[in-house]
Amino acid sequence: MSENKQHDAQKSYLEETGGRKGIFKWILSTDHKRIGLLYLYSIMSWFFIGVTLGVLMKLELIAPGITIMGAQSYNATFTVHGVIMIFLIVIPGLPAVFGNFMLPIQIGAKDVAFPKLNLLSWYIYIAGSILVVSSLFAGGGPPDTGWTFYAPYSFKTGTNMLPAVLGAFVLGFSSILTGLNFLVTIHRLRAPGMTWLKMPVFPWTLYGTAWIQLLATPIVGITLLMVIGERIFNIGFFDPAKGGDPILYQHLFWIYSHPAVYIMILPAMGAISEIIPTFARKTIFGYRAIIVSTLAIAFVGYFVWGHHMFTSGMSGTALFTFSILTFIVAIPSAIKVFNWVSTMHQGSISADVPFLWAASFIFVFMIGGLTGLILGALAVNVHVHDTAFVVGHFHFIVFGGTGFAFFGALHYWFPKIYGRMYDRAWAKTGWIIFFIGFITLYGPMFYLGIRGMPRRYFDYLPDYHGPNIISSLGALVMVTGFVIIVINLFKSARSGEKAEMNPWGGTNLEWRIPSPPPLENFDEIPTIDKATYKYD
Amino acid sequence: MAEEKHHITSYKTYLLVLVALIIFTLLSVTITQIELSRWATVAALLIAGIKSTFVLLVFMHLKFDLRIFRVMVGLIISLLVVVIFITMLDFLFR
Amino acid sequence: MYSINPENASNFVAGVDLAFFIILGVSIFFLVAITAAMIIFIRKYNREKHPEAIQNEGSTKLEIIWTVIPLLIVLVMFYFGWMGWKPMKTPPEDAMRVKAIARMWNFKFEYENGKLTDSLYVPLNQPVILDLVALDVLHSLYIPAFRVKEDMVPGNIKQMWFIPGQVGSYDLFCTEYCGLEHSYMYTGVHVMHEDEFDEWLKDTTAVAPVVAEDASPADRGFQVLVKNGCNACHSSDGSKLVGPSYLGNWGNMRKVTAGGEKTEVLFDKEYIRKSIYDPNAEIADGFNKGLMLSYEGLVSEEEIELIIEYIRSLNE
Amino acid sequence: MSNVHRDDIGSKLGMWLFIFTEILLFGGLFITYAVYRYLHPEAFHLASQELDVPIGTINTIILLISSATIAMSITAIQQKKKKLTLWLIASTIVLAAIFLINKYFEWGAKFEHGIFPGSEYLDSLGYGDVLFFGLYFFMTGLHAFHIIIGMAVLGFMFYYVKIDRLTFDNFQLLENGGLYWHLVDLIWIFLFPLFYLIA
Ligand code: HEA
Ligand code: HEA
Ligand code: HEC
Ligand code: CUA
Ligand SMILES: [Cu+2]
Repeated sequence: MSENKQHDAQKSYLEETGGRKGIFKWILSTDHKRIGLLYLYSIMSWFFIGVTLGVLMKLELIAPGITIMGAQSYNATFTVHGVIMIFLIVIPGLPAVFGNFMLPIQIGAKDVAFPKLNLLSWYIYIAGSILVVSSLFAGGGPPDTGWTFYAPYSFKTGTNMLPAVLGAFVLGFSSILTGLNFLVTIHRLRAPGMTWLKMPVFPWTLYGTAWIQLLATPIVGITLLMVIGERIFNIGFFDPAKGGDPILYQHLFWIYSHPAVYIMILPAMGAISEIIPTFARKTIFGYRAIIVSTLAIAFVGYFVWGHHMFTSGMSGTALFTFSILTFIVAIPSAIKVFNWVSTMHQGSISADVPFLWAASFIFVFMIGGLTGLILGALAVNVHVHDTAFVVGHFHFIVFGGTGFAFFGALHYWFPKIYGRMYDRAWAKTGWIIFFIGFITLYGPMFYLGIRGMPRRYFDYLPDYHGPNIISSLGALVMVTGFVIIVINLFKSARSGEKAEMNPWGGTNLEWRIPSPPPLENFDEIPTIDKATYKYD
Repeated sequence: MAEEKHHITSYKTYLLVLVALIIFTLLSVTITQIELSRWATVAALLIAGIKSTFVLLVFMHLKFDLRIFRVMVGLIISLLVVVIFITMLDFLFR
Repeated sequence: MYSINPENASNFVAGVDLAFFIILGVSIFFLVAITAAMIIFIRKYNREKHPEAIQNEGSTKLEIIWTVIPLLIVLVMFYFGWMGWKPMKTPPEDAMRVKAIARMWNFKFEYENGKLTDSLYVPLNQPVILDLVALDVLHSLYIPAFRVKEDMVPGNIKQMWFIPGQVGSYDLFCTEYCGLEHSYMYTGVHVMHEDEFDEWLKDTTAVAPVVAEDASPADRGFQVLVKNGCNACHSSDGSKLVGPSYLGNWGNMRKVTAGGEKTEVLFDKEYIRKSIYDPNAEIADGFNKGLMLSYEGLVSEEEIELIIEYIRSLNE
Repeated sequence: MSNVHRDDIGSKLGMWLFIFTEILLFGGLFITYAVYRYLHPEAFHLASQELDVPIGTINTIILLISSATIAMSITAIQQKKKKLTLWLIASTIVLAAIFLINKYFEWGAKFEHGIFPGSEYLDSLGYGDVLFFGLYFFMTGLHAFHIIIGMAVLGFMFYYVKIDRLTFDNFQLLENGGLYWHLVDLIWIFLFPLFYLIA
C-alpha cells in the first residue's frame, strides 16, 4: 500500500479510486471516508423501510378497529420497525457514519487504526441487517415479539425469530469492532500536540460511546445466543416450565439495552457540541464539564437498566437503587444542556440550517429527557409503564435526539463530505415542516399514555380516538418535511454549487483541509498547539 | 512507536508461576472435597481469584506493561463485579 | 385521566398523581425557561446585531451551581416517587383475596368461594389482594384509574393490592405484550357497594354465560369454544391463526410430532380429547409447542363431547 | 493507507479491548450462573456431584501448562530461538487438543446417561438440574469453541514464525495470540470450581 505515496495532493477522496471501478471503488475501499459513506447509504436505505413501517402503524391507529392491517401484521410491523430502528439505524448511526468520516480528521490522523477491520465491520453490518430484514419475508412470517424479544413468548411464537435474533447478534459484532477501532485510534493516532484536553467534543463522545459499545454489547450477544440455544436445544434458561426465570432475561437484555440508549445519544450530543460553537462563533462553554459529563453518562448509564423493569416484580431494594441511579444519570445531561445554552450567550449567532437543527434538538431532547424523569419515578412509572407515554418518551429522545442530531450533522458536514452546498431555503422549509410534524405526531402520545392506553395495541377503545387522529395526521406532515429534506440533499450532492473549504467558519481540523478532503486527509500530519474551539 | 523496549520474562519465572498455579489448583480441589460447607465455594473462588491474578500479571505481562493496561483491566473487572452485584440486589431481596 | 377519573378511585391515586404533578411542574418550568433563554439569545446575539462574539471559556461556579441544584431537585423527585410507590408493596393482612389468572388472551378471576368470572368485581372501600398467575407467557394487569400495574410472570405468583374508593366500572388492560390478541386482552373492574357485592358473591350459579339446553350439540359445542376463548387461536373457516383451524381435519390423517418423532395419527375423538387435555403430547405439523395449554379441569369430558360434535359438524 | 511504522502498542491495545468483550460475554453467563445458583443451591450442589473431578482437575492442569508454554514461546522468540518457539507453540496446540479430547469423552459420558439439554431424563430431574446442566453444556461448550478458535489462531502463529513473518523484533501478533490463549485459560480457572468443585 505504501508504494503509491506519490499521489496528487489536490485529488479528493471521491476522485481517488485506487484503480478500482464502479461499485468496487466503494465496497473494497478501506478509506475511512468512503466507509463512512457506505454506512450512510446503507443506513438511509434501512431508514426508508423503518419509517415506512412507522407510517403504516400510524395509519392503522388512525381509527379503532382494523383500518389497514390485522393484529398479526401490526405486531410484526412494530417488531421489525423497532429492530430496524434500534439495531440498524440509531445504534450504528452517528458513530459509523460521522464517526468514521470525521474522527480521524478531527484528531489529525490519516485513517483509523485498523482500516481493514473497519471495512470488515461494514460487511458484518450488512450481513446482520440482511438477516434482520430477511426475517420479514422468509418462513413462518415476520417476528412478532417486539424489539425486546421478551422470554418466554420469544421462543414460543412460530414466527421467524431466529433470523431476527441472529441478525441482532451479528450486528453486535459490527458495533463492537467499530468501538474497538475507535478506541485504539483515539488512544494511538492523535496528532502531535493533540492532548486529551485539546480534543474536540465529538471525538470525546465517540470515545465514551466506544467504551459502551465494547463493554455492553457482549452481554446482549450472549443473551441472544442463549435465546437461540433455547429455541434450538430447549435448554430452559428462561423457560418457567423448566425453572428458568423470565425476569433474568429482562435483566440481561437491559444490561445492554439501557447503555445502548447512551450509545445513541452521546455522539448526537457530540455533534451538537460541534455545531453550536461554530454558529455562535464562540468557544464552547464549559469544555471540561462537557467532557466529564460525557464520561459520567457512559459510566453511570451502565447501572440503571432496571428502570425498564419497575413493574416486573423486582425486589424493593433493587427498585430503590435503580430509581435513584436513574435520576442521577439525568444530571450530566442537564449539565450539557446548560452549557450549550450558555455557549449561545453573547455569541454571534447565525441561525443557519445546522444551527436550527441543533436548537430544535435541544428542545425535543429536553422534552424527551424530562419525560424520562417522569418515567424514572417509581410511583408514576407503575402507572405509565408500557403505555403510549413510553412510546412518546423514546420517540422524542431517540428520534428527536439522535435523529435530529443526525440530520443536523448531515447538514453541517455535508459541504465537507461532498464539496457541494445544498439549497438553504429548501432545507429550512423541510426542517420547519418536519419539526411541526414531529411535535404533532409524538406529542399526543404522552396524553394517551397518561390516560392509560397501553402500547403495542393495534386496536384501542373509542375513548382514545381523538389524540390518535392528531398523531396520525402529524405523521403525514412529517413525511412531507422528510421528503423535502431528502430530495434537497440528494440533488445537491450531485449538482449543488461548489462549497468552500470552511463555509461555516468552524475551527476544528476538518475545516482546515479541502472540501472534499484528499485521500490521506492531510499532506502532512498537523501539529496542534492551541485548544480547540478558539475564535481569535 | 515500535521502539519501546520489551521486557523479557525468564523461563524460570514462568515455570515457578506454573508450579504455583498447579499447587493452587490441587489445593482448591482438596479444600472443597473436605466438608467446609458453604465456605468451600468462597475458598474455591478466592483461589480462582489468586490464580487469575497470577495469569494476568505474569503470563499476560500486565506486571511489565504500561500502567494503562492494568488500570483498564482493573476497571473492567470491577465493572463486571458491580453488575453482578446489582443484579443480585434483585434476587437476594425478593 | 386526571380530570375524567375520580381522584379517589383507589388509595394510590393521590400518591401517584402528586409525584407526577411535582415532576411535571418542575419539568415545564425548566423546559419553558431554557427554551425562552435560547430564543432570547438567538435573537439578541444574532450575527447582524452582534457581529463579534464575546469569548467565555466557562465558569466553575456556574458548573457547580447547575450540578448541585438539579441534583437536589431530582432527589426530591425520587423521594415523591418512592413515597407514592411504597404503600403498593405492603398489603394489609385482612384483605380479601382474588386469584387473577391470565392466559392467552383473557383474564379469569377466581374468588375464595370458587366463583369464577371474566371481569373483576370488588367491594367498595375494602382492601383487595390479587394473586397474579400467568399460565403461558408474560402478561401484565393494569387498571389505569387505580394507578396499579404489575407484570404477571409464569412460574412466579405475585401480588397486587388496592382499596377501591368509588363505585363504578373501570377498564382493565393487559399491558405486557403477549402475542396475537394482546390488544384484545382487556376487561373491566366493577366496584360495588359492600352489601351488593356480598349478594353477588354468594350467587355462584351465575357463572359465565350458560349454554342453552335446547340447542343442538354442535351449537352447544360452539358455545363451549366461545366460553373458553378457543377461537382466539382456532378458526372455523380454514384460516390459520395461532393454532390450526377446526375445519377439514375430521377423519383425516394428521401429521404430528410426538415425543420428538414425526408420525401420523387419525384425527378422531381420542385425538381431540388429547389435544385439549395434553396439547403438547402431539404437536400438529407447522405449529409451535407450548402455545396451547392443557384445559384439564376447565373443560369437562361432556363439554369435549360437544366440541367434537361441533368439529364434526363442520365436515357436513 | 501507508503503514510506514507499525504500532505494537496499538495492536496490543486492540487485543486487550477484544479480551474485555470476551470477559463480558462470559460475564453474562456468570450472572446467569450466580442467579440460578442462588435460587437452587441444593440442586446445584447435587448436580455438580455428577461431574468427574479428576478429569476436570487434569484438564485444568493441562490448560495451565499450555498457558505456560505459549507464554514461554514469547521469551523464546525474543531470544531469537526460532526452533524452541515453534516447539512451544506446537505443544500448546497439542495440549489444547488433549483438553478437547478429554472434554469429548466427558460430554459423551453425560450423553450416555441421558443428560443433555432437552432430554427427557434431564427434564425429569427438576429445575435445578436442568439449569445446572444447561449452563454446564452452554458454558463449557462456548469455552470449547474458544479453544478451537485459539488452536486455529496459534496454528497461524506457528506458520508465521516458520516463514519468519514473526521475528525477534516483530512478534506482536504472537503476543496477541498468547493473550487470547491466556484468556481461554482464565475463563476455565473460574469454570472449573464453579461446576466441578461446589459439590
Ligand atoms: C437516545 C436514547 C435514550 C435516552 C438518552 C434516554 C434517556 C433517559 N431515559 Fe429513556 N428510553 C429510551 C431511550 C432513551 N432514554 C428507550 C428506547 C426506551 C424504551 C424501550 C422500550 O421499552 O421499548 C426508554 C425507556 C425509559 C424508561 C422505561 C419506561 C418504561 O418502560 O416504563 C425510563 C424509566 O426510567 C427512562 C428514563 C430515562 C431517563 C431518566 C433518561 C435521562 O438520561 C434523560 C436526561 C435528560 C434530561 C433530564 C433533559 C435535559 C435537562 C434539562 C432540561 C435540565 C433540567 C433537568 C433537571 C432539573 C434534572 N427511559
Ligand atoms: C430511531 C428510532 C425510531 C424512529 C425514527 C421511529 C419513527 C417512527 N415511529 Fe417508531 N418506534 C421505535 C423507534 C423509532 N421509530 C421503537 C424502538 C419502537 C418500539 C418497538 C416495539 O414496541 O418493540 C417504536 C414503536 C413505534 C410505535 C408504537 C407501536 C406500539 O407500541 O403500538 C409507533 C406507533 O405509532 C411508531 C411510529 C413511528 C412513526 C410514525 C415513525 C416515522 O418514522 C415518523 C415520520 C416519517 C418520516 C420521517 C419519513 C416518512 C418517509 C417515507 C414514508 C418514505 C419516503 C420515501 C422517499 C423519500 C423515497 N413507532
Ligand atoms: C394460545 C392459543 C390457543 C388456545 C387459546 C387454544 N389452542 Fe388449541 N392449539 C393451539 C396450537 C398452537 C395448536 C397446535 C399445536 C398442538 O397440536 O398442540 C393447537 C391444537 C389444537 C387441536 C388439535 C388440532 C389439529 O388440527 O391438530 C385441538 C383439537 C385444539 N387445539 C382445541 C382447542 C380447544 C378446544 C381450545 C379451548 C378450550 C383451544 N384449543 C385453545 C393453540 C391454542
Ligand atoms: Cu396478555 Cu398482553
Ligand atoms: Cu433505559
